[in-house]
Amino acid sequence: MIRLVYFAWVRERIGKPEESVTLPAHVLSVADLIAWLKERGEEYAYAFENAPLIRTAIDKAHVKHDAPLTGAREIAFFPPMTGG
Amino acid sequence: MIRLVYFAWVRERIGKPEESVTLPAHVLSVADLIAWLKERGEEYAYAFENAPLIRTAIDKAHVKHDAPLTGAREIAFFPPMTGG
Amino acid sequence: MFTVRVQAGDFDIAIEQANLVAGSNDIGAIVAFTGLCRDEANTLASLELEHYPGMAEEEMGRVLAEARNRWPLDGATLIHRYGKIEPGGNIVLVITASRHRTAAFAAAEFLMDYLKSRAPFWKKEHRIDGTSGAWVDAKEADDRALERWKS
Amino acid sequence: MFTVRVQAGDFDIAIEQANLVAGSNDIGAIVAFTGLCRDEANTLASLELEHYPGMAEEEMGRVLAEARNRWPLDGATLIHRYGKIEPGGNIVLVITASRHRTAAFAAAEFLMDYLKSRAPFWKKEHRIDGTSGAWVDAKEADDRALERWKS
Repeated sequence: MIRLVYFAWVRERIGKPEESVTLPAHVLSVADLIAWLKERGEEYAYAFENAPLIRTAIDKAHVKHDAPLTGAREIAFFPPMTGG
Repeated sequence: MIRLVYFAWVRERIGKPEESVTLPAHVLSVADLIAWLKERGEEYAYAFENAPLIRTAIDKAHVKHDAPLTGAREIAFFPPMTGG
Repeated sequence: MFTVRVQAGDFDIAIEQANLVAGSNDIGAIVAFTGLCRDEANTLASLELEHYPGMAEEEMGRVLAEARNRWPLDGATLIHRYGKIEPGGNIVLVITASRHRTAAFAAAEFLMDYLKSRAPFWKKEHRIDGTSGAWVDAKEADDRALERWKS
Repeated sequence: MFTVRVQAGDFDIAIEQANLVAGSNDIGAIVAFTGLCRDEANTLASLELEHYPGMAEEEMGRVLAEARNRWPLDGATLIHRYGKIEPGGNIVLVITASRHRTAAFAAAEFLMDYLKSRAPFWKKEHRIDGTSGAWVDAKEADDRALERWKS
Protein backbone atom coordinates (compact mmCIF):
# COMPACT_ATOMS: atom_id res chain seq x y z
CA MET A 1 0.00 0.00 0.00
CA ILE A 2 1.17 3.46 -0.87
CA ARG A 3 -0.33 6.76 0.27
CA LEU A 4 -1.36 9.32 -2.36
CA VAL A 5 -2.03 12.93 -1.33
CA TYR A 6 -3.50 15.71 -3.47
CA PHE A 7 -3.48 19.48 -3.10
CA ALA A 8 -5.23 22.57 -4.46
CA TRP A 9 -7.13 22.02 -7.72
CA VAL A 10 -5.70 18.52 -8.14
CA ARG A 11 -7.41 17.66 -4.84
CA GLU A 12 -10.63 19.39 -5.92
CA ARG A 13 -10.75 17.61 -9.28
CA ILE A 14 -10.09 14.17 -7.80
CA GLY A 15 -12.55 14.91 -5.03
CA LYS A 16 -10.52 13.71 -2.05
CA PRO A 17 -7.37 14.84 -0.23
CA GLU A 18 -5.75 11.42 0.04
CA GLU A 19 -6.11 7.70 -0.46
CA SER A 20 -4.11 4.50 -0.11
CA VAL A 21 -3.62 2.27 -3.13
CA THR A 22 -1.87 -0.96 -4.05
CA LEU A 23 0.18 -0.43 -7.18
CA PRO A 24 0.37 -3.04 -9.94
CA ALA A 25 3.85 -4.38 -10.58
CA HIS A 26 4.28 -2.46 -13.85
CA VAL A 27 3.95 0.95 -12.16
CA LEU A 28 7.59 1.84 -11.57
CA SER A 29 7.86 5.62 -12.03
CA VAL A 30 5.84 8.77 -11.32
CA ALA A 31 4.90 8.87 -15.01
CA ASP A 32 3.64 5.25 -14.81
CA LEU A 33 1.60 6.15 -11.74
CA ILE A 34 -0.02 9.13 -13.45
CA ALA A 35 -0.89 6.99 -16.49
CA TRP A 36 -2.38 4.33 -14.21
CA LEU A 37 -4.40 6.89 -12.21
CA LYS A 38 -5.83 8.44 -15.40
CA GLU A 39 -7.40 5.06 -16.20
CA ARG A 40 -9.18 4.94 -12.84
CA GLY A 41 -11.96 7.41 -13.66
CA GLU A 42 -13.02 10.71 -15.14
CA GLU A 43 -12.01 12.69 -12.07
CA TYR A 44 -8.42 11.43 -12.36
CA ALA A 45 -8.37 11.97 -16.11
CA TYR A 46 -9.52 15.57 -15.48
CA ALA A 47 -6.95 16.21 -12.73
CA PHE A 48 -4.11 14.90 -14.90
CA GLU A 49 -5.37 16.14 -18.28
CA ASN A 50 -2.28 18.32 -18.61
CA ALA A 51 0.06 15.89 -16.89
CA PRO A 52 3.40 17.65 -17.57
CA LEU A 53 2.09 20.61 -15.55
CA ILE A 54 1.47 18.53 -12.41
CA ARG A 55 4.21 18.60 -9.77
CA THR A 56 5.09 15.58 -7.67
CA ALA A 57 6.77 14.94 -4.34
CA ILE A 58 7.91 11.60 -2.97
CA ASP A 59 8.10 11.49 0.82
CA LYS A 60 7.91 15.29 0.97
CA ALA A 61 10.69 16.08 -1.50
CA HIS A 62 10.19 17.36 -5.07
CA VAL A 63 10.83 14.82 -7.83
CA LYS A 64 10.47 14.75 -11.62
CA HIS A 65 8.10 12.48 -13.49
CA ASP A 66 10.86 10.02 -14.35
CA ALA A 67 11.62 9.39 -10.67
CA PRO A 68 11.33 5.73 -9.58
CA LEU A 69 8.79 4.86 -6.89
CA THR A 70 11.11 2.41 -5.12
CA GLY A 71 10.70 2.71 -1.36
CA ALA A 72 8.15 5.54 -1.59
CA ARG A 73 5.59 5.72 1.22
CA GLU A 74 3.79 8.96 0.30
CA ILE A 75 3.42 10.44 -3.15
CA ALA A 76 1.93 13.92 -3.55
CA PHE A 77 0.44 15.54 -6.66
CA PHE A 78 -0.22 19.26 -6.91
CA PRO A 79 -0.25 22.25 -9.30
CA PRO A 80 2.70 24.65 -9.60
CA MET A 81 3.12 26.39 -6.27
CA THR A 82 1.86 29.91 -5.64
CA GLY A 83 3.05 30.71 -2.13
CA GLY A 84 5.22 33.60 -0.98
CA MET B 1 30.59 87.22 4.29
CA ILE B 2 30.23 83.53 3.63
CA ARG B 3 29.61 80.81 6.19
CA LEU B 4 32.03 77.87 6.38
CA VAL B 5 31.04 74.69 8.25
CA TYR B 6 33.25 71.71 9.08
CA PHE B 7 32.41 68.14 10.09
CA ALA B 8 34.07 65.07 11.62
CA TRP B 9 37.89 65.13 11.53
CA VAL B 10 37.95 68.22 9.33
CA ARG B 11 36.15 70.01 12.18
CA GLU B 12 38.50 68.50 14.78
CA ARG B 13 41.63 69.48 12.87
CA ILE B 14 40.49 73.05 12.24
CA GLY B 15 39.32 73.28 15.85
CA LYS B 16 35.91 74.84 15.25
CA PRO B 17 32.60 73.76 13.73
CA GLU B 18 31.98 76.92 11.71
CA GLU B 19 33.08 80.44 10.95
CA SER B 20 32.18 83.37 8.71
CA VAL B 21 34.78 84.78 6.34
CA THR B 22 35.07 87.48 3.72
CA LEU B 23 36.59 86.00 0.58
CA PRO B 24 39.19 87.87 -1.49
CA ALA B 25 38.10 88.59 -5.06
CA HIS B 26 40.41 85.94 -6.58
CA VAL B 27 38.70 83.07 -4.71
CA LEU B 28 36.20 81.88 -7.31
CA SER B 29 35.95 78.10 -6.91
CA VAL B 30 35.98 75.49 -4.16
CA ALA B 31 39.58 74.67 -5.10
CA ASP B 32 40.53 78.36 -4.76
CA LEU B 33 38.86 78.44 -1.34
CA ILE B 34 40.77 75.37 -0.14
CA ALA B 35 44.06 76.86 -1.33
CA TRP B 36 43.25 80.14 0.42
CA LEU B 37 42.27 78.37 3.68
CA LYS B 38 45.49 76.33 3.69
CA GLU B 39 47.43 79.63 3.90
CA ARG B 40 45.52 80.73 7.00
CA GLY B 41 47.33 78.50 9.51
CA GLU B 42 48.69 75.09 10.42
CA GLU B 43 45.29 73.75 11.48
CA TYR B 44 43.86 74.45 8.01
CA ALA B 45 46.96 73.07 6.28
CA TYR B 46 46.54 69.89 8.37
CA ALA B 47 42.81 69.58 7.65
CA PHE B 48 43.34 69.99 3.91
CA GLU B 49 46.71 68.21 3.63
CA ASN B 50 45.10 65.62 1.33
CA ALA B 51 42.74 68.08 -0.35
CA PRO B 52 41.37 65.79 -3.13
CA LEU B 53 39.94 63.55 -0.38
CA ILE B 54 37.89 66.34 1.20
CA ARG B 55 34.23 66.54 0.17
CA THR B 56 32.38 69.81 -0.25
CA ALA B 57 28.78 70.95 -0.22
CA ILE B 58 27.47 74.34 -1.27
CA ASP B 59 24.20 75.28 0.38
CA LYS B 60 23.66 71.67 1.45
CA ALA B 61 24.22 69.99 -1.92
CA HIS B 62 27.32 68.03 -2.92
CA VAL B 63 29.67 69.78 -5.37
CA LYS B 64 33.06 69.04 -6.90
CA HIS B 65 36.18 71.13 -6.28
CA ASP B 66 35.81 72.95 -9.59
CA ALA B 67 32.37 74.28 -8.61
CA PRO B 68 32.08 78.11 -8.64
CA LEU B 69 31.22 79.87 -5.41
CA THR B 70 28.84 82.33 -7.06
CA GLY B 71 25.83 82.94 -4.84
CA ALA B 72 26.98 80.48 -2.15
CA ARG B 73 25.87 81.26 1.39
CA GLU B 74 27.15 78.17 3.21
CA ILE B 75 30.10 76.01 2.21
CA ALA B 76 30.76 72.73 4.04
CA PHE B 77 33.95 70.66 4.18
CA PHE B 78 33.99 67.09 5.46
CA PRO B 79 35.65 63.67 5.00
CA PRO B 80 34.08 60.91 2.90
CA MET B 81 30.80 59.93 4.52
CA THR B 82 30.46 56.83 6.68
CA GLY B 83 26.77 56.71 7.54
CA GLY B 84 24.32 53.92 6.92
CA MET C 1 19.79 31.68 14.88
CA PHE C 2 18.05 29.98 12.00
CA THR C 3 14.30 29.46 12.15
CA VAL C 4 11.62 28.05 9.83
CA ARG C 5 7.95 28.26 10.79
CA VAL C 6 4.63 27.50 9.10
CA GLN C 7 1.73 28.96 11.02
CA ALA C 8 -1.89 30.17 10.74
CA GLY C 9 -1.39 33.16 13.04
CA ASP C 10 0.14 36.52 12.21
CA PHE C 11 3.76 37.50 12.90
CA ASP C 12 5.37 40.67 14.28
CA ILE C 13 8.44 41.72 12.33
CA ALA C 14 9.92 43.70 15.25
CA ILE C 15 9.78 40.67 17.57
CA GLU C 16 11.20 38.37 14.91
CA GLN C 17 14.10 40.73 14.20
CA ALA C 18 14.83 41.16 17.90
CA ASN C 19 14.90 37.38 18.42
CA LEU C 20 17.16 36.93 15.42
CA VAL C 21 19.90 39.28 16.66
CA ALA C 22 19.50 38.69 20.41
CA GLY C 23 22.90 38.32 22.07
CA SER C 24 24.87 39.06 18.92
CA ASN C 25 27.05 42.12 18.38
CA ASP C 26 28.54 41.25 15.04
CA ILE C 27 25.46 41.52 12.84
CA GLY C 28 25.62 44.74 10.83
CA ALA C 29 22.79 44.23 8.36
CA ILE C 30 19.29 42.82 8.47
CA VAL C 31 17.07 42.52 5.41
CA ALA C 32 13.41 41.66 5.98
CA PHE C 33 11.01 40.85 3.18
CA THR C 34 7.29 40.90 3.97
CA GLY C 35 4.81 39.52 1.43
CA LEU C 36 1.28 40.88 1.78
CA CYS C 37 -2.15 39.89 0.50
CA ARG C 38 -2.81 42.27 -2.38
CA ASP C 39 -6.15 43.34 -3.84
CA GLU C 40 -5.75 45.77 -6.71
CA ALA C 41 -9.27 45.31 -8.09
CA ASN C 42 -11.10 45.66 -4.74
CA THR C 43 -12.95 42.38 -5.35
CA LEU C 44 -11.08 40.14 -2.93
CA ALA C 45 -12.52 39.08 0.45
CA SER C 46 -9.55 36.89 1.28
CA LEU C 47 -6.86 34.61 -0.04
CA GLU C 48 -6.98 31.06 1.28
CA LEU C 49 -3.56 29.47 1.51
CA GLU C 50 -3.46 25.69 1.35
CA HIS C 51 -0.20 23.95 2.22
CA TYR C 52 1.35 20.51 2.45
CA PRO C 53 2.04 20.07 6.18
CA GLY C 54 5.45 18.63 6.88
CA MET C 55 6.76 19.16 3.37
CA ALA C 56 6.31 22.92 3.66
CA GLU C 57 8.69 23.09 6.64
CA GLU C 58 11.12 20.60 5.09
CA GLU C 59 11.31 22.41 1.77
CA MET C 60 11.75 25.80 3.45
CA GLY C 61 14.58 24.21 5.47
CA ARG C 62 16.23 22.94 2.28
CA VAL C 63 16.00 26.34 0.61
CA LEU C 64 17.49 27.95 3.73
CA ALA C 65 20.36 25.41 3.78
CA GLU C 66 21.13 26.31 0.16
CA ALA C 67 21.17 30.03 0.99
CA ARG C 68 23.58 29.35 3.88
CA ASN C 69 25.87 27.51 1.46
CA ARG C 70 26.01 30.53 -0.79
CA TRP C 71 26.23 33.47 1.62
CA PRO C 72 27.81 34.03 5.06
CA LEU C 73 24.63 34.45 7.10
CA ASP C 74 24.62 34.99 10.85
CA GLY C 75 20.92 34.23 11.13
CA ALA C 76 17.70 33.88 9.18
CA THR C 77 13.99 33.54 9.87
CA LEU C 78 11.45 32.13 7.40
CA ILE C 79 7.77 32.26 8.31
CA HIS C 80 4.94 31.32 5.95
CA ARG C 81 1.28 31.57 6.97
CA TYR C 82 -1.59 29.37 5.82
CA GLY C 83 -5.38 29.66 6.05
CA LYS C 84 -7.50 32.68 5.14
CA ILE C 85 -5.71 36.02 4.90
CA GLU C 86 -7.45 39.32 4.20
CA PRO C 87 -6.19 42.05 1.86
CA GLY C 88 -3.35 43.93 3.53
CA GLY C 89 -2.56 40.94 5.77
CA ASN C 90 0.84 39.31 6.09
CA ILE C 91 1.58 36.13 4.13
CA VAL C 92 5.31 35.54 4.32
CA LEU C 93 8.33 36.89 6.19
CA VAL C 94 11.96 36.30 5.25
CA ILE C 95 14.68 37.85 7.41
CA THR C 96 18.40 37.51 6.77
CA ALA C 97 21.18 38.79 9.00
CA SER C 98 24.81 39.17 8.04
CA ARG C 99 27.92 41.20 8.77
CA HIS C 100 27.49 42.99 5.46
CA ARG C 101 24.50 44.20 3.57
CA THR C 102 25.30 42.69 0.17
CA ALA C 103 25.02 39.12 1.52
CA ALA C 104 21.85 39.91 3.47
CA PHE C 105 20.16 41.42 0.39
CA ALA C 106 21.19 38.65 -2.00
CA ALA C 107 20.20 35.86 0.40
CA ALA C 108 16.78 37.39 1.12
CA GLU C 109 16.01 37.77 -2.57
CA PHE C 110 17.23 34.23 -3.30
CA LEU C 111 15.09 32.84 -0.47
CA MET C 112 11.97 34.59 -1.75
CA ASP C 113 12.53 33.45 -5.35
CA TYR C 114 12.95 29.85 -4.20
CA LEU C 115 10.12 29.87 -1.66
CA LYS C 116 7.75 31.12 -4.37
CA SER C 117 8.47 28.25 -6.70
CA ARG C 118 9.40 25.40 -4.34
CA ALA C 119 7.51 25.76 -1.05
CA PRO C 120 4.23 23.77 -1.27
CA PHE C 121 1.63 26.52 -0.82
CA TRP C 122 -1.32 27.34 -3.07
CA LYS C 123 -3.50 30.45 -3.07
CA LYS C 124 -7.24 30.44 -3.75
CA GLU C 125 -9.24 33.65 -4.07
CA HIS C 126 -12.47 34.27 -2.21
CA ARG C 127 -14.43 37.19 -3.61
CA ILE C 128 -16.40 39.91 -1.82
CA ASP C 129 -19.53 38.85 -3.74
CA GLY C 130 -19.41 35.49 -1.97
CA THR C 131 -18.15 33.45 -4.90
CA SER C 132 -15.13 31.30 -4.59
CA GLY C 133 -12.71 32.56 -7.17
CA ALA C 134 -9.99 30.75 -9.04
CA TRP C 135 -6.77 29.25 -7.83
CA VAL C 136 -4.01 31.79 -8.38
CA ASP C 137 -1.86 30.90 -11.39
CA ALA C 138 1.86 30.38 -11.01
CA LYS C 139 3.66 33.24 -12.67
CA GLU C 140 6.18 32.78 -15.41
CA ALA C 141 7.99 35.75 -13.86
CA ASP C 142 8.67 33.64 -10.79
CA ASP C 143 10.25 30.88 -12.86
CA ARG C 144 12.34 33.44 -14.71
CA ALA C 145 13.44 34.89 -11.36
CA LEU C 146 15.00 31.52 -10.53
CA GLU C 147 17.17 31.50 -13.63
CA ARG C 148 19.51 34.23 -12.41
CA TRP C 149 20.70 32.09 -9.47
CA LYS C 150 21.79 29.27 -11.75
CA SER C 151 24.94 30.85 -13.14
CA MET D 1 3.63 57.42 1.71
CA PHE D 2 7.19 58.66 1.42
CA THR D 3 9.05 59.67 4.57
CA VAL D 4 12.57 60.87 5.41
CA ARG D 5 13.62 61.35 9.03
CA VAL D 6 16.86 62.12 10.87
CA GLN D 7 16.53 61.51 14.59
CA ALA D 8 18.46 60.75 17.79
CA GLY D 9 15.88 58.30 19.14
CA ASP D 10 15.36 54.68 18.19
CA PHE D 11 12.78 53.44 15.67
CA ASP D 12 10.38 50.48 15.67
CA ILE D 13 10.32 48.64 12.37
CA ALA D 14 6.83 47.18 12.95
CA ILE D 15 5.33 50.64 13.50
CA GLU D 16 7.15 52.10 10.50
CA GLN D 17 5.95 49.28 8.23
CA ALA D 18 2.39 49.60 9.49
CA ASN D 19 2.40 53.36 8.84
CA LEU D 20 3.85 52.83 5.38
CA VAL D 21 1.10 50.49 4.16
CA ALA D 22 -1.82 51.94 6.17
CA GLY D 23 -4.93 52.23 4.02
CA SER D 24 -3.37 50.56 0.99
CA ASN D 25 -4.41 47.19 -0.41
CA ASP D 26 -2.23 47.10 -3.49
CA ILE D 27 1.19 46.73 -1.87
CA GLY D 28 2.40 43.16 -2.26
CA ALA D 29 5.99 43.45 -1.16
CA ILE D 30 7.89 45.30 1.55
CA VAL D 31 11.65 45.19 1.90
CA ALA D 32 13.16 46.61 5.10
CA PHE D 33 16.88 47.10 5.61
CA THR D 34 18.11 47.69 9.16
CA GLY D 35 21.72 48.77 9.73
CA LEU D 36 23.05 47.98 13.19
CA CYS D 37 26.03 49.08 15.26
CA ARG D 38 28.52 46.22 14.96
CA ASP D 39 31.33 45.30 17.35
CA GLU D 40 33.24 42.24 16.18
CA ALA D 41 36.28 42.83 18.41
CA ASN D 42 34.33 43.49 21.65
CA THR D 43 36.22 46.74 22.19
CA LEU D 44 33.50 49.22 21.26
CA ALA D 45 31.52 51.17 23.85
CA SER D 46 29.56 53.10 21.24
CA LEU D 47 29.58 54.67 17.83
CA GLU D 48 28.99 58.41 17.75
CA LEU D 49 27.24 59.57 14.62
CA GLU D 50 27.83 63.16 13.60
CA HIS D 51 25.64 64.62 10.88
CA TYR D 52 25.09 67.80 8.90
CA PRO D 53 21.64 68.96 10.01
CA GLY D 54 19.48 70.08 7.13
CA MET D 55 21.71 68.63 4.45
CA ALA D 56 21.20 65.09 5.81
CA GLU D 57 17.44 65.31 5.27
CA GLU D 58 17.83 67.07 1.90
CA GLU D 59 20.31 64.54 0.55
CA MET D 60 18.20 61.59 1.73
CA GLY D 61 15.26 63.21 -0.04
CA ARG D 62 17.26 63.55 -3.26
CA VAL D 63 18.36 59.90 -3.10
CA LEU D 64 14.75 58.84 -2.51
CA ALA D 65 13.58 60.93 -5.48
CA GLU D 66 16.12 59.15 -7.68
CA ALA D 67 14.91 55.73 -6.48
CA ARG D 68 11.31 56.74 -7.30
CA ASN D 69 12.43 57.69 -10.80
CA ARG D 70 13.88 54.23 -11.34
CA TRP D 71 11.33 51.91 -9.71
CA PRO D 72 7.53 51.94 -9.26
CA LEU D 73 7.39 52.40 -5.49
CA ASP D 74 4.13 52.71 -3.56
CA GLY D 75 5.89 53.99 -0.48
CA ALA D 76 9.25 54.30 1.25
CA THR D 77 10.62 55.27 4.65
CA LEU D 78 14.19 56.41 5.31
CA ILE D 79 15.31 56.95 8.89
CA HIS D 80 18.87 57.69 9.97
CA ARG D 81 19.86 58.13 13.60
CA TYR D 82 22.59 60.38 15.00
CA GLY D 83 24.32 60.62 18.39
CA LYS D 84 25.79 57.76 20.42
CA ILE D 85 24.63 54.26 19.53
CA GLU D 86 25.70 51.15 21.42
CA PRO D 87 26.67 47.82 19.83
CA GLY D 88 23.55 46.01 18.64
CA GLY D 89 21.65 49.30 18.38
CA ASN D 90 19.82 50.52 15.28
CA ILE D 91 21.53 53.06 13.00
CA VAL D 92 19.53 53.19 9.80
CA LEU D 93 16.21 51.93 8.44
CA VAL D 94 15.21 51.82 4.77
CA ILE D 95 11.79 50.46 3.86
CA THR D 96 10.47 50.16 0.31
CA ALA D 97 6.98 49.06 -0.69
CA SER D 98 5.89 48.02 -4.15
CA ARG D 99 3.43 45.82 -5.98
CA HIS D 100 6.21 43.40 -6.79
CA ARG D 101 9.21 42.19 -4.89
CA THR D 102 11.86 42.81 -7.56
CA ALA D 103 11.32 46.57 -7.46
CA ALA D 104 11.20 46.65 -3.66
CA PHE D 105 14.49 44.73 -3.35
CA ALA D 106 16.33 46.74 -6.00
CA ALA D 107 15.16 50.10 -4.64
CA ALA D 108 16.11 49.21 -1.05
CA GLU D 109 19.59 48.13 -2.08
CA PHE D 110 20.04 51.23 -4.25
CA LEU D 111 18.90 53.49 -1.40
CA MET D 112 21.38 51.91 1.03
CA ASP D 113 24.27 52.14 -1.44
CA TYR D 114 23.56 55.81 -2.04
CA LEU D 115 22.86 56.73 1.58
CA LYS D 116 26.21 55.20 2.58
CA SER D 117 28.17 57.36 0.22
CA ARG D 118 26.07 60.52 -0.10
CA ALA D 119 24.21 61.16 3.16
CA PRO D 120 26.34 63.45 5.39
CA PHE D 121 26.94 61.22 8.43
CA TRP D 122 30.26 60.29 10.04
CA LYS D 123 30.97 57.57 12.59
CA LYS D 124 33.47 57.88 15.43
CA GLU D 125 34.37 54.98 17.69
CA HIS D 126 34.36 55.22 21.47
CA ARG D 127 36.20 52.33 23.12
CA ILE D 128 35.31 50.37 26.25
CA ASP D 129 38.70 51.36 27.75
CA GLY D 130 37.57 55.00 27.73
CA THR D 131 39.69 56.15 24.81
CA SER D 132 38.14 57.90 21.91
CA GLY D 133 38.91 55.77 18.90
CA ALA D 134 39.34 56.75 15.30
CA TRP D 135 36.86 58.07 12.81
CA VAL D 136 35.56 55.14 10.77
CA ASP D 137 37.13 55.04 7.30
CA ALA D 138 34.95 55.16 4.22
CA LYS D 139 35.08 51.79 2.52
CA GLU D 140 36.15 51.31 -1.04
CA ALA D 141 33.52 48.57 -1.15
CA ASP D 142 30.85 51.23 -0.73
CA ASP D 143 32.15 53.22 -3.69
CA ARG D 144 32.30 50.08 -5.78
CA ALA D 145 28.72 49.28 -4.78
CA LEU D 146 27.65 52.52 -6.45
CA GLU D 147 29.17 51.58 -9.78
CA ARG D 148 26.58 48.92 -10.57
CA TRP D 149 23.75 51.48 -10.65
CA LYS D 150 25.50 53.56 -13.31
CA SER D 151 24.87 51.30 -16.29
